[in-house]
Amino acid sequence: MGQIIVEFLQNTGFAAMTWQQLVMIIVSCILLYLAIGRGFEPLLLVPIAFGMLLTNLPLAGVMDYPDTSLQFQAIQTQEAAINAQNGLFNARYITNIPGGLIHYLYQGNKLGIFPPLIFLGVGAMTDFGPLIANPKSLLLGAAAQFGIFFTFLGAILLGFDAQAASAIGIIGGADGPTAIFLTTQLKPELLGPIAVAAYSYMALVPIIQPPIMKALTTEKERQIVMKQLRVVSKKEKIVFPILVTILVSLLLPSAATLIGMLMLGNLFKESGVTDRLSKTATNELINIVTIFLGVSVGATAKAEYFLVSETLKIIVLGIVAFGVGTGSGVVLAKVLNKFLKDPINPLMGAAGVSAVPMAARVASKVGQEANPSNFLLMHAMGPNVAGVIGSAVAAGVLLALFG
Amino acid sequence: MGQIIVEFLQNTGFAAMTWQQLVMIIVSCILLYLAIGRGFEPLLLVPIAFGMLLTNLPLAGVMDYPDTSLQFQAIQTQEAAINAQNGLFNARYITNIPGGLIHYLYQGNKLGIFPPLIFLGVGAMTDFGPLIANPKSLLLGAAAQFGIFFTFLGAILLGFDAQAASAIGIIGGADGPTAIFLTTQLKPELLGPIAVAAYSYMALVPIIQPPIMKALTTEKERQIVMKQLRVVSKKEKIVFPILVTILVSLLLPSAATLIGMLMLGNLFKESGVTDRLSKTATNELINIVTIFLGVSVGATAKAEYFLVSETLKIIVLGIVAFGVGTGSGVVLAKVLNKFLKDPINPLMGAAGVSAVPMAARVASKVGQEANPSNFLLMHAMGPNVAGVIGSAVAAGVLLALFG
Amino acid sequence: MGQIIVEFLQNTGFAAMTWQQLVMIIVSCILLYLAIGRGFEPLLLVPIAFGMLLTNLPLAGVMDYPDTSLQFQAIQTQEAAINAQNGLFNARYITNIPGGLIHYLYQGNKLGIFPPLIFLGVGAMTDFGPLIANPKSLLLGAAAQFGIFFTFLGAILLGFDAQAASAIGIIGGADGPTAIFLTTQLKPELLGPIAVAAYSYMALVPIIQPPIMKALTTEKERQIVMKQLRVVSKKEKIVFPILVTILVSLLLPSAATLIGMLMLGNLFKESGVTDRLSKTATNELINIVTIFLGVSVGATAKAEYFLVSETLKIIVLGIVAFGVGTGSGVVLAKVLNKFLKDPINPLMGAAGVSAVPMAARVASKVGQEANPSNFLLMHAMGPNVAGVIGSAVAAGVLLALFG
Amino acid sequence: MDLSTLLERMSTDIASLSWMERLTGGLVATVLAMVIVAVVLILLLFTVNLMTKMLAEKETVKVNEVVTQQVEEVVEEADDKELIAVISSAIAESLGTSTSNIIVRNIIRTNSVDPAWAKAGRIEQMKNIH
Amino acid sequence: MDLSTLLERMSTDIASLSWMERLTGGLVATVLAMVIVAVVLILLLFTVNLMTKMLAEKETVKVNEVVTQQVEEVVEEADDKELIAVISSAIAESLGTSTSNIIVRNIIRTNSVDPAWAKAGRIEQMKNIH
Amino acid sequence: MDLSTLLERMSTDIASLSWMERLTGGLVATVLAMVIVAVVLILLLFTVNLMTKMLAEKETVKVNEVVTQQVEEVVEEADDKELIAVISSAIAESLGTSTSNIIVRNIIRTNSVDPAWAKAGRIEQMKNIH
Ligand code: NA
Ligand code: NA
Ligand code: NA
Repeated sequence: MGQIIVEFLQNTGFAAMTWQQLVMIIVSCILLYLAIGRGFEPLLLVPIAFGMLLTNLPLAGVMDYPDTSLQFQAIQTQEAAINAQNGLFNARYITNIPGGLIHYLYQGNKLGIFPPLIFLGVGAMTDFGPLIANPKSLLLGAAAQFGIFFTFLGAILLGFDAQAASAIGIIGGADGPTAIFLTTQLKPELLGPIAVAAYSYMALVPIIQPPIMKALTTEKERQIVMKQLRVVSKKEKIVFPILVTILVSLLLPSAATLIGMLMLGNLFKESGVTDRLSKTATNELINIVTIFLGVSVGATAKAEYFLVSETLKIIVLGIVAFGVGTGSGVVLAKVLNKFLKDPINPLMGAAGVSAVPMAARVASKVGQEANPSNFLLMHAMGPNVAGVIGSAVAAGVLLALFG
Repeated sequence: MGQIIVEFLQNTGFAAMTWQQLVMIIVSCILLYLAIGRGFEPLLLVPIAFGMLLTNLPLAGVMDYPDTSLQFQAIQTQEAAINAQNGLFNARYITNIPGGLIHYLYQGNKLGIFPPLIFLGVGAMTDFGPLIANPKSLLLGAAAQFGIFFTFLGAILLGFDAQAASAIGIIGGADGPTAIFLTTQLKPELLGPIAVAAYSYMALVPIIQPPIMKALTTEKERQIVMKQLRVVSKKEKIVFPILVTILVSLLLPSAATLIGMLMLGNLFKESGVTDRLSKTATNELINIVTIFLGVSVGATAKAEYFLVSETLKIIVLGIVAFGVGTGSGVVLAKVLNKFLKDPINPLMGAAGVSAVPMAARVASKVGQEANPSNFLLMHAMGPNVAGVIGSAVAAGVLLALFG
Repeated sequence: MGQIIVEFLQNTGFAAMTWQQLVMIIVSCILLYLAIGRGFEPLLLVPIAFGMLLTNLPLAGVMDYPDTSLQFQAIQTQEAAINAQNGLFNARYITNIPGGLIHYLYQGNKLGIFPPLIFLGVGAMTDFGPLIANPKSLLLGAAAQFGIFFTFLGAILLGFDAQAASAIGIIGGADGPTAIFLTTQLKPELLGPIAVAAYSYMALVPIIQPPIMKALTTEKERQIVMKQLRVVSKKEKIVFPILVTILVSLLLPSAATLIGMLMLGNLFKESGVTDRLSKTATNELINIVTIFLGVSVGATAKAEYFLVSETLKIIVLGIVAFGVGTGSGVVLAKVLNKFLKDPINPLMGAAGVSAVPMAARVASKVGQEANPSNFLLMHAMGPNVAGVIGSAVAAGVLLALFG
Repeated sequence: MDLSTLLERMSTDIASLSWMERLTGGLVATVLAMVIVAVVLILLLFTVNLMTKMLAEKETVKVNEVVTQQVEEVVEEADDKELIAVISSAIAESLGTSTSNIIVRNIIRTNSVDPAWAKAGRIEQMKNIH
Repeated sequence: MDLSTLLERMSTDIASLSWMERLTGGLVATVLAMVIVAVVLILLLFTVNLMTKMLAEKETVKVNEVVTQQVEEVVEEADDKELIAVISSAIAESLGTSTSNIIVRNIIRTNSVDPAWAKAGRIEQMKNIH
Repeated sequence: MDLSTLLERMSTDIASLSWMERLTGGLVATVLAMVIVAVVLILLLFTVNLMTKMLAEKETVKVNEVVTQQVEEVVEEADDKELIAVISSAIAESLGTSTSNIIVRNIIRTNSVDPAWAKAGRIEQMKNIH
């Protein structure tokens, strides 16, 4: 009996725990505190942190592979023999012992299914009106992606290969689903740190961006008032998603999935005749996918893969990407102002990193500090949604180059 | 550098596009216009058309197969060796490069999962009361399926094999999910044109049916007034779906899945004690499945498979099926009137093709044109829902004969 | 022609039906009557009974395996040859003929995915406040699991192997998802009778428990009044699920999945910042999973597996498990009263079997019969939710011992 | 070639059939299939008629009772109280009196099954699922 | 080594590259990628401008008509009747009169698209899906 | 045969065990399992007690603040305006005056968390997800 008890104790998580797992459990509790106690992106950080917690509980096996077999059927007909010579066998794939729950949930990320479904929901929540009213916003949305490629270069020089560098750079796109999509396609083993960094920095937009914005602009520039946006017709809003899908996918086929789903969601919303689908895309579907995606993304942050020096580099490079993106947006806005009749408030450039709609709100708030009567939110939404398109395009470019 | 740019340009969709793809993109835009601008079945045509658009964007690869491997484990124990001699190997199926998003969504169609789930939702929305009150409606629901088999014969004579002819004939059932279910089981390569034809003709019911109805009936026949339907008790409505499931599945086992799910949904609704499940079946579940089914059905309409002479034949045969079904329903009603005490308005026969509840509304409207004080909608709903059962039964017969 | 008709008749379900299938169809109709006519756990019994009906319709094939093949790619490069020598082949797994609908739905049970998702929803509906206010409830929640292990012993002595005995014992946990989860992991072939027994006895709680409770307590004991529970702070409710997850998973890693999902759902609810996720977990997600789980659990009850002598033993052992669990909870409460300053009403012990919240209501009602002014519902909820944790822990122990 | 073989070959190897064979096979299949559909639906017609008669004889109020009870359980009083509070205060405001002077005693809600369902909330859910 | 090969090797075999080669390759990739992003978004800018102009020229009321019609179909009268019933009875109670003496003729609901959607119920669903 | 082997054989090869061995193994397993369940839940009991004490000492209003703030953000004014509009016009109708003469100033909604959530709509969603 004593022996059995000893055996049992040896099989508890306490006996099997490494200090790295302990550290990760503490990190996940800190993330839970930030999400719940401080309100940082709770809808994503709670599932992510909980997934991180579960995956680092020793022996719990929530990410375990299943034990599987192949059962070949005996070859008994001439037809079967001919097929066999051509490599075609009648066979059945059998699960002997099921894998961990999160192993299965994770397939939605691994196979690239969840991020586009999130985009479907995001598209159905997004109003591209401010962008259509002021298409110049697209330039700011392009400029803000510079952080991605700057960081790519840095990561290459720090010794990452091109796929890893791409995945690290995309943190600067400030777009969770895009970061996860690209990373699972190019460098799945880095998904944990990249997803955690991406969502953390998105949550920290109100802290990271304002100092950069103020450093690169004068008080006077921040006070620039912009004229009111024109009203965009229903027809324009319906044609826009179709047009963007066709144009961007033809120019950059690797961006078709993300852009296509974003625009399909938007079409559900704007068409006015598919409200049922739009409602489902923005509620149940995105919520279910968010839970599964969040938990399984967090579960990729296993101690043995997460607590390595690369993670630290990724975290540092990530914030560089974020900062450079913010700055390059602001700078381009200032450059554009030398050529434009109606000047752009350069703060709008910072909204181009995406992180919808947080970055737009931050930009508008900083603007109002300089000039309390200046309402810039709608103007900021243009570059903001352009930034979503921009980082999906950037992901497409990286996929095309290194996929 | 110049070389890289040339390479990149060669990899754009513009360079790779065929004229067939261009045609399909234009067709998908026309379908989007019909769905959004004209309101034809938008809940299905918008996803279908968008799927068609995405699948025909060159190099986008939204339907690409994944790149997969098998990893066999080394045989190291005697047990493993014995298993191996019996064809049983420990092995793991690995995805090296994920497939396209819609490849995965499409599995729900290919494996026959989505159409029965749609039927679950349809069942939970359907009131079989008018059918129970007047079971003779079932005869009209049977007659209207004649279009399916007539067209089957035509397709055989035009050179299609029996499976293809079955899938083409089922268009005359005027029931999208049934058409998709049968086609994926018998002739998956024709799914694109058949689904598009089925849903298009369902949308065109108000245009296709009235001339046929009027040609086959006299003004006086259309004026026939029918006596009010009796009230159906709760108990009958609860017993009905169970009874139909058992009887039809025993007579025709291949129809069990479709009929079973339709009736389970109806039982959720009528039982009065599973409102949660009924609500989910008619809302979130059917909406999610509709999005996935629609997009992936559309995505099967790849230019190289769609722009062939068979498609034209299918489209022509499809409308023949539809028209003959309408006509045979009307004719049977007229024949029945020679034997019945209380005559049936022969327009009710046209409602038997299903296309719930559009065909019933059209029949009732044509009746009211002849006699403005004649309210036939409830009477038309009987044959209409009988037509749903009828075409599921017809699909079962075709599956049994040629599956 | 005559021959074809004979062939067709031979292929109807009537011709192929065995008397066992007929019995099962009748059993499923009785279960439908109990669910709909008598209101016993309809949300689960309706899908289960309908699945049982469908699976026993001869030749309907709703649970059929698909016909699948493996297509190996020809080895044409040196790299491929080296890989092949290491057992790694480029291959694609192909479905030639799709399986039955419920075969696919069943994978969610077989792979252990659905029960934890149900737990996610249950967690988001559960208020652990009464348990936190009175943690002694955990002792009652532990005692009530004795029925599980007592029955395990009985099943061993009746000739079942340890895995089967574990799955039979867990019926005494009065917790459907836990019973399904453990059974699919240890003894999938018994899923049908065990799930049916578990849910049936849960529905029969108001009939099974009161006589046992009254036999083991005196009128005076049943009249014991308990002092009001303190108010539990928001913070405690947020920390509780995290704490339980970590502690239980470390002590018993095999319980991590069930406990983790239960507590994640509860955290969604209590955190107050993830209402979207909580709402989805308690509505659409749990409803969809309930439909799929119910239908596919019912479909495992095929006549040939169900109508065997084991089933009768399981049904008898199941009710023993249930009764012993009820009794041991009551007895422990009485024992505890010898040591406690504030006595526990021993009826609270019976609520420890779980079957949330039915058992708690029954306990409180029996208490009120003895003393009409005694409101025990909140006190009973403590052991009741402790019983959920308790049976998940018991399942973890059985998994650890015999998994 | 008998009909059974003909039908078989229509799905496996139609190219080898003559036009006449196809016509025969197609006609046989069409007639056969239509007959089966008709037979199934006619049997269903008889069965529904039978069901109607049998249920009519035994018709009791049992089922209705269960259902009614179900519906009543779902109705949440809290909900009506909310409405009453809102309306009272609105009326009070408009009449210039304090809320506490007005008592709205009895609000009859028509057609309330569906919304009530949606509001039945956590307690009702726990009662049913699990 | 030409640039194309360099980019190729950056993703397959970066360890074999010198620091200088990495810098060159990284710079090329950065510039190339940024140019492509800029070109794509600038083309999009032109296209959106073009779209705006084309639609402005042809702008008709057709689309709006369809949409309006859609919305109107969704509005359920039953709903308003419920509200009217509730309010009437509340008012009646507070004024001490019977409900039948008060007729609330016309309730204007603002902002009603979303709730109306939710209430459109089974009939509307059947109309659209299937 | 030691107990560990016995337990092992109960799951792999129970047919080879004698009735006595099964009884022994079953009893051992039952006792062992019950003890583990008890130990786990007792440790949980201590831990919950500990948690309660620790949180009681440090109890601040921080968490509550966050939560309250959250709830307040969710409340949509538009919503109340709709209700106000409806009610005003109803009252106006019943009193025979025009809507513009009546101002409903302050509707206190009790228990509004859940419905407010449902109505918080697109803006709130975008704020949180993505
Ligand atoms: Na971005
Ligand atoms: Na039909
Ligand atoms: Na329990």
